[in-house]
Amino acid sequence: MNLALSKFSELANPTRFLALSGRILPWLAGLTSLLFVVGLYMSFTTEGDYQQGDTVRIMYVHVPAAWLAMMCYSVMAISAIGTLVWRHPLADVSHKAAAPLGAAFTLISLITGSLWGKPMWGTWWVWDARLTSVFVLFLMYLGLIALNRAMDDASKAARLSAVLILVGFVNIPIIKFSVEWWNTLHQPASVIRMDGPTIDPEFLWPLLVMAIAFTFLFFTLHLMAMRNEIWRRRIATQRRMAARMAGQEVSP
Amino acid sequence: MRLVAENLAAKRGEDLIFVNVSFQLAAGEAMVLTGRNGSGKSTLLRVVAGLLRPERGRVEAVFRDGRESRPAREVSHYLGHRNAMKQELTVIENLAFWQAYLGDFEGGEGRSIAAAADAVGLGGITHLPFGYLSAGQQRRFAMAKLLVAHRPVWILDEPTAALDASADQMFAGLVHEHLANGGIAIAATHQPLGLKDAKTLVMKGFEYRETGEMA
Amino acid sequence: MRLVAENLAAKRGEDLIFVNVSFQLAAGEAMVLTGRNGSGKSTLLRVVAGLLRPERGRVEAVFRDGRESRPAREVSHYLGHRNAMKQELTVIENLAFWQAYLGDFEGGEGRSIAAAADAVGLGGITHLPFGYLSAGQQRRFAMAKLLVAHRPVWILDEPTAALDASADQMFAGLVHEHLANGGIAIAATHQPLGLKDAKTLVMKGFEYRETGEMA
Amino acid sequence: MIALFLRDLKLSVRAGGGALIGVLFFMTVVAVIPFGVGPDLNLLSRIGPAIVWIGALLAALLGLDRLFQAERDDGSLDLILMQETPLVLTVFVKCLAHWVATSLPLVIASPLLGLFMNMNEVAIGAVMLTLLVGSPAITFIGAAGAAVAVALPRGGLLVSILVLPLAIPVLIFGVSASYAAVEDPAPFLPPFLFLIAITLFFAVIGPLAAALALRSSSD
Amino acid sequence: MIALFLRDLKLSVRAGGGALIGVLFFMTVVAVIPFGVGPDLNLLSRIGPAIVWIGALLAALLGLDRLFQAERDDGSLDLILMQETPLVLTVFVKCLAHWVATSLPLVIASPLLGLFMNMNEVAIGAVMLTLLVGSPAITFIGAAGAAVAVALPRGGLLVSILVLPLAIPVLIFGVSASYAAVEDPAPFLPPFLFLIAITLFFAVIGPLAAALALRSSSD
Amino acid sequence: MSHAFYIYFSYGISAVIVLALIAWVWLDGRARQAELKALEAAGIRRRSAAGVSGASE
Ligand code: HEM
Ligand SMILES: Nc1ncnc2c1ncn2[C@@H]1O[C@H](COP(=O)(O)OP(=O)(O)OP(=O)(O)O)[C@@H](O)[C@H]1O
Ligand SMILES: Nc1ncnc2c1ncn2[C@@H]1O[C@H](COP(=O)(O)OP(=O)(O)OP(=O)(O)O)[C@@H](O)[C@H]1O
Ligand SMILES: [Mg+2]
Ligand SMILES: [Mg+2]
Repeated sequence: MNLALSKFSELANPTRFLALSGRILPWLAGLTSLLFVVGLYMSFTTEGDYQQGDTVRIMYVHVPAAWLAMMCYSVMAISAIGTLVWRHPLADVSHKAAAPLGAAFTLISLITGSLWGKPMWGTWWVWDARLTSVFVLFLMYLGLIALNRAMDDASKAARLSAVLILVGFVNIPIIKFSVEWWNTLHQPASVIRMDGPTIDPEFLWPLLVMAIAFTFLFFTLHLMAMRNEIWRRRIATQRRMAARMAGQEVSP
Repeated sequence: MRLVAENLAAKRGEDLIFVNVSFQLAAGEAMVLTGRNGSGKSTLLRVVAGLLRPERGRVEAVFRDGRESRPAREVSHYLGHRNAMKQELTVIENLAFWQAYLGDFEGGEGRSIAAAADAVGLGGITHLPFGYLSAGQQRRFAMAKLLVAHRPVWILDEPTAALDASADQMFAGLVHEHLANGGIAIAATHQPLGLKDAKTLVMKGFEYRETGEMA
Repeated sequence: MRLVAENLAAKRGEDLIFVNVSFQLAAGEAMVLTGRNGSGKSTLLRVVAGLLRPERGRVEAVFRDGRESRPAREVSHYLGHRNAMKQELTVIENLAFWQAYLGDFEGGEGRSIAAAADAVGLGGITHLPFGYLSAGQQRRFAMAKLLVAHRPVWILDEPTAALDASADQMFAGLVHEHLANGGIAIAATHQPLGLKDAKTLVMKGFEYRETGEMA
Repeated sequence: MIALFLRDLKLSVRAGGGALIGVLFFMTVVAVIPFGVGPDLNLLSRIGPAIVWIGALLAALLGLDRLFQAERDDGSLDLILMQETPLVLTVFVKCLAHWVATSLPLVIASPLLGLFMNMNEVAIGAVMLTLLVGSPAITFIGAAGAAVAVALPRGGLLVSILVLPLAIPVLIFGVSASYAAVEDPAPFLPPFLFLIAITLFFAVIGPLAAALALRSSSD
Repeated sequence: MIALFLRDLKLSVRAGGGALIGVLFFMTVVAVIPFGVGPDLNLLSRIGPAIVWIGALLAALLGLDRLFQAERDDGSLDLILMQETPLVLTVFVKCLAHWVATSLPLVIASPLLGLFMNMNEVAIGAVMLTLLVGSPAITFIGAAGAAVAVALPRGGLLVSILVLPLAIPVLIFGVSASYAAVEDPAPFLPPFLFLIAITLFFAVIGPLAAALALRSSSD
Repeated sequence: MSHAFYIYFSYGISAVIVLALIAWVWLDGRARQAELKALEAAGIRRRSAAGVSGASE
């Protein structure tokens, strides 16, 4: 068979994954902390925007969190493909572990968004397309968590949520392009766009550092959560096994 | 205690299924119902269990030589085709619920859940959700339900369907024990149950005579 | 046509139930699965029927000396614990639906509904809603379903549970006829089915060894 | 009885119900509304109480029809019918468990939803109070419908015809009491007391009717 | 396939009462909203299309969760999964039957509700047309949710949670097309065509996802 | 700083959520490892069962 593929699947075997991730994690965690220190320092020392006042500093949390909320879903969608196509147990674990993280980032972006909205638009919440589609994303994360909770056969739960994740992926482009499709209160994209960023570099740098910091935070937590999930499954298997063996001793 | 059925007749839909069925069972006696498919065994059992109102006749549990009587359903366990257990709950949760909900009938005491599970030979897997069990395992735990709450009368509809040979024996043992303690058992079955000294009632089915005005 | 199973292994939940099960059945052959409760009979049948994906191994119907093969599920009838009939519809409606929906597999033809009902000995009551039938009658009509659409392989999970003695014979007759016409049958059972010359596979249950990485 | 209550609660939590899901359901419904009527905050706050009430009705309807059917399908109903404990009591407890598992979370979450719908504090309080008082009535009526559904294998149609018309008065008094709390001329108490009366009435009638239907259904 | 279609239709007419409960619920929603907005006929007719659409969306949820669960409970699903006919096709046909039994009556009843909401003829026609075109999308996407619910013993609310967010685009375009038909500046065709596109898209995606979910949940 | 409240509040709440997330993942991991240790101590090990199912024991 394809050499690269078999190499990959060897690396992706859970035991090796545990070993490898165990070695990487401390470095990842350290790097994340460092990035956050730098990012936070930068976001509190840059000059304010005349138009928006100091509230622009909210952007350095709000925008990375919003990006991460969407990226997390994309990671889950890729894992979902892994579950359905290759039936790889690590993929199952990956999207199950990512759902709570995604929900948390979405929550941050929702809350900071409304905290920004109050001074800027004069209201905490409007039902505009961007805001609502993010809210829907939040609900989808919670729905997936609930689905995973409601089933105790882990691999079946993984396959079913994979299907849902893929179907729900339509929401991501809606979030991304909602500001362009419907003209709304919300800011249109100024960083990630076809013709290059239009944002003032004064804001761009802290934003980018914070975005990278958030991304590393996500991957660190994701790795940790995946490890937890693998352990959880092992424990369940061993418990069942023990019980079965006890059951066999009793019944002839 | 005696179980007395007099002149029972029952309808299903608009058709009479049987008429004039009478029997008496004293403490420690068992009765086996046989007959071909559709002859009315399950119908009779449901009448005895009070789940189907008889067209005529009555069925009662008589205490203290007839000085007190109660509807048979209140003194009975009924094990039908369906196991009355929730797939989503574990075996322990299921049994604990029935134990608490049914309560013991006076004059006896149910076993603990662990003891009942041991008695049906599946002590080790009570923590599994009921839906995860094989057909035979499910049936065995449905029998364990008879043990966790005390009822003097057991009404059993094809209890050993889906059971393997060792479980058949286990079941016969349980019923004998129940009878030895002064219980009563009625079972409908197509297979020999291994019950010694049981009365037999052969259901013939009713010959679809015209009886009522419309029927 | 042959039915070939090679090195099958299957999981339920996260536990391996059996490994390395292989068998071959040629046209006209039958196999009986036995084993104690929970040993994996139903699981094996569901794997063969394509309802459960095997962990390892494959099961196929091979035609023309191996020059063509198809998934076993497409050439099979499966009669599980549940009858796959709607309570609200009459027997005729149920059978007519399955006849039309299943269609005949090439090389054979199903019987008419009336003929199938006669074959299971219940010609007269096909106009009743399915929910009005006794357990044994329901099971018989579930068997009639095997007759109304042609499939070379019959996969039967405890087919005779709830059947009376005459129906047992009727059933054995149906299977023999099916085999005589070049069919194949696999049945899991705790009761003798009255099939002569059937192979036997005794399920032992697997000793719960760890094998995969995560299991 | 407590065992029954706990079991039913456990079942609905475990099998895809649960407080979280009720609240989530509600939030989803509420999130859908602005897409329909548009993001007009004034309008939203006006139809807010109605939406919250409709959501509660829907949530009750979604799970209710299986209340007894699930018991029948696995044979538990037979055992329940055989017991000495009055059937009415059993039905009542099942209703309570169902209400706690599906409607109570909605009541508790309703302030949050009120905020989403841009309702003011008084309106939010009124909706929460009317929901608390009125939603049991829906459960009790629904139980009667669910019992009839068990009785008649082809009773589906009948149930809906029975239940919804009976639920409409509850809905109407609930909603109008909520509005009365906000709008000045209309007094709050009369419709609210009426709502209480309806609930008490149905708390008696519903389980009684359900028990009757269940008894006559068994065969 | 035609056999399947007819059987499902027969079943829902005979046992479900799908059509009627949907229409009744629909009418209930429409009856309650005026309490919220008050007797302002102008406002009513303005939010009419939105309310009718929301009502239809919610009503469609009512029977949806049992679409495949009923088949699983009696073992039919096993046989359906075994056949050579593509599972997607089977799911598609079941969706169609469900749509005819539950959503089509809503479409047919919508003019009546439009009258209740004081909508003019053009608006009523537009709502009916958009419902006719858009409601299948809800059924298709709901089928995916229902297929996921097969693994859950009591899907009810969870299914709605999973389905509703996905149904939002349908609602948005359905409502905006209806408004476009009445209000002058906005053109009717673009959102309407978009609605058709969404329906076609979900007609493919929904059954595909449902088939995938059914295959992966069988055991 | 104008609108200091909104800024500090949003930073604060984000910090709370992130820290809660970290704590949850961390504690979950600790608990799982403790459980694994307990199982190991009870003599149930991943690959050892193969031996148990043999003739001895
Ligand atoms: C709860 C309310 C809010 C939510 C859910 C929200 C959501 C989002 C999302 C998902 C993004 C990423 C979009 C993309 O990458 O294209 C984003 C970006 C952004 N948001 Fe918000 N937002 C909210 C409120 C606000 C407010 C009140 C403001 C400022 C007035 C604001 C300003 C921005 C800016 C400047 C960006 C970056 C756009 C870019 O450069 O690409 N947001 N928001
Ligand atoms: N859905 C399920 N999830 C997890 N485990 C299951 C599931 N169904 C069955 N099992 C387990 O798989 C094992 C084999 O079950 P199976 O139904 O194949 O047994 P069987 O041989 O058919 O038994 P019986 O004679 O009782 O029908 C049992 O130990 C059972 O506990
Ligand atoms: N709900 C029902 N409505 C109408 N008729 C019914 C109903 N249930 C059963 N019958 C009819 O009553 C007769 C007796 O059924 P019953 O279930 O008592 O038979 P049985 O002896 O238990 O048969 P089996 O051995 O098949 O279980 C049958 O002819 C059946 O068709
Ligand atoms: Mg019977
Ligand atoms: Mg079996």
